[in-house]
Amino acid sequence: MTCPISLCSIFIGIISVATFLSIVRAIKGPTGADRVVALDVMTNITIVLLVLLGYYFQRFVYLDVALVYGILSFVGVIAAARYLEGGL
Amino acid sequence: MKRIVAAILAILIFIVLALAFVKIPFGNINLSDYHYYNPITDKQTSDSVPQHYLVDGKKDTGSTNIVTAVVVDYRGFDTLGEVTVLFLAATGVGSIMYIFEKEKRRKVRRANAVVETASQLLFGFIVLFGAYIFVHGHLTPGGGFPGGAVIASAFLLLYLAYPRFHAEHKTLNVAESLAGLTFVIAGLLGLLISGSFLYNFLPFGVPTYLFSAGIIPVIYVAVGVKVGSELTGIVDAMMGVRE
Amino acid sequence: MSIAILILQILGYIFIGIGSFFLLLASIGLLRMPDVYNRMQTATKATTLGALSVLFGVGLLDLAWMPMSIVIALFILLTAPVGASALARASYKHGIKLWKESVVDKYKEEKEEE
Amino acid sequence: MDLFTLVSLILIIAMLIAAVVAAELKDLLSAAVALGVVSLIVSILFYILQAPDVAITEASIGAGLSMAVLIFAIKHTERWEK
Repeated sequence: MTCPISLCSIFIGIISVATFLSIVRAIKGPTGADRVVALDVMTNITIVLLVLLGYYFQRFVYLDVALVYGILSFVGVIAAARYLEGGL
Repeated sequence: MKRIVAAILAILIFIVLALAFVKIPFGNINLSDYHYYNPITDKQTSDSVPQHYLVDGKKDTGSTNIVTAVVVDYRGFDTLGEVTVLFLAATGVGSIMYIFEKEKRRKVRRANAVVETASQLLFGFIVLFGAYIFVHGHLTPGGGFPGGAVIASAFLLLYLAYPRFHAEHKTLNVAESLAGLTFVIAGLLGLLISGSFLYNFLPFGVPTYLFSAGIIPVIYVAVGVKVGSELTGIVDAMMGVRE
Repeated sequence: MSIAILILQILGYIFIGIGSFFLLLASIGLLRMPDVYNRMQTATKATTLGALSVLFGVGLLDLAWMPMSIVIALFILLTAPVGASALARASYKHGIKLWKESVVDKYKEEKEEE
Repeated sequence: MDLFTLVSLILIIAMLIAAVVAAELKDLLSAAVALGVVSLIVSILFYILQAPDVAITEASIGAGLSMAVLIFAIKHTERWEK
């Protein structure tokens, strides 16, 4: 099946554009909280990008990378939130 | 003026590096003309180095993941050195942070109830996933170092959610020592049985199964536990609050 | 048999298309909304829906991938709201002002009632 | 042009901008977040180059632990660079 794979590549292009737009907010954001929000959103978009790329390469084992990325950046976001809150 | 000079310098360095990197062949070059001396068969062979690892790696070590085969089997002694370096770094952080012990009697604000409940729910899941990563090191990407980092981040989540939480130092030390001892004993058994340190003396089994690849899973479990307890010790030295 | 597989493929691509459209909308909302709280609610809700939809679609395309993609989807479903809630509370306590045209501030009202 | 060349170009440009921003910002918390962005994109690039072991290690160290360590350091010194 060659046609559906090229369809998949269109979606990969759309999602990488979405990643780029959220990176723009992470760079531009006036306060620190804006940047942390942008990082949080970008994490979720990136997990999806990694899963779709794994489907494009037809490698099942690549899904582990997406899950590890999700876990660790969640911990990073919670650390930043606790710092802003005044805890930690 | 200083910034402009710095920018010009950075661009010059970039151009020089780029010109140097253009000359280096990456990827698709055919290395099959490269001859090397094979000490086992005592003759010149025409196999290239990457071909050797990719083709003979599975036969030599029984591991499906060639990166794991290189890290634990072909270059196992280097991994022992890396683990030692990490242990020394953890010791250094602990001894520096010991100076700030007095400062830790500070007031901390409690976390949100949502964060507390979620960290309780997710802790077991994250530890399980870290164990999955280092147990399956010879089958899927990952291995001891990422698995240990995932386990340490599970403890970091607890430290963030409950400011009064602290892990037991004795348990951490015992786990770390046992893991290091397992690594060294596996190497010494190889030395005893066949005359080379870290020799793969267990049966290989069928590739792509969990119990395969000889001593590679044993060593990766040991590395995972050791890295996890060391990084947890670093996190504890930095974020723990003593009563 | 092949017709069932074809239907699954078409359904999977429809789900992936919906999901990637929502992800694009989420990032546009992240760019165009005026303050932290608006950005947070837009981005988190749309991203969660989009990510779940794409993961379900990938699971439909190849049924062997379904368990792992369900695990990733469950993880996103658990962590995204928690992260957003912690961030919102943290930025309120940090003293970031609401947008000048925002009208509802329940947290402040509750504080005043106590 | 290949799809992966295009995606890699977009990501590399964003990574370079984020790295420069991380060096230039006076707000150190934002600089730590920008470093997290750089680490994320490096991880995606390793993934596209079919090196999942390196990608998994980069993600596990760069995303969670190093950001927490940097935030801890900011907490014990000060947030705004003079």
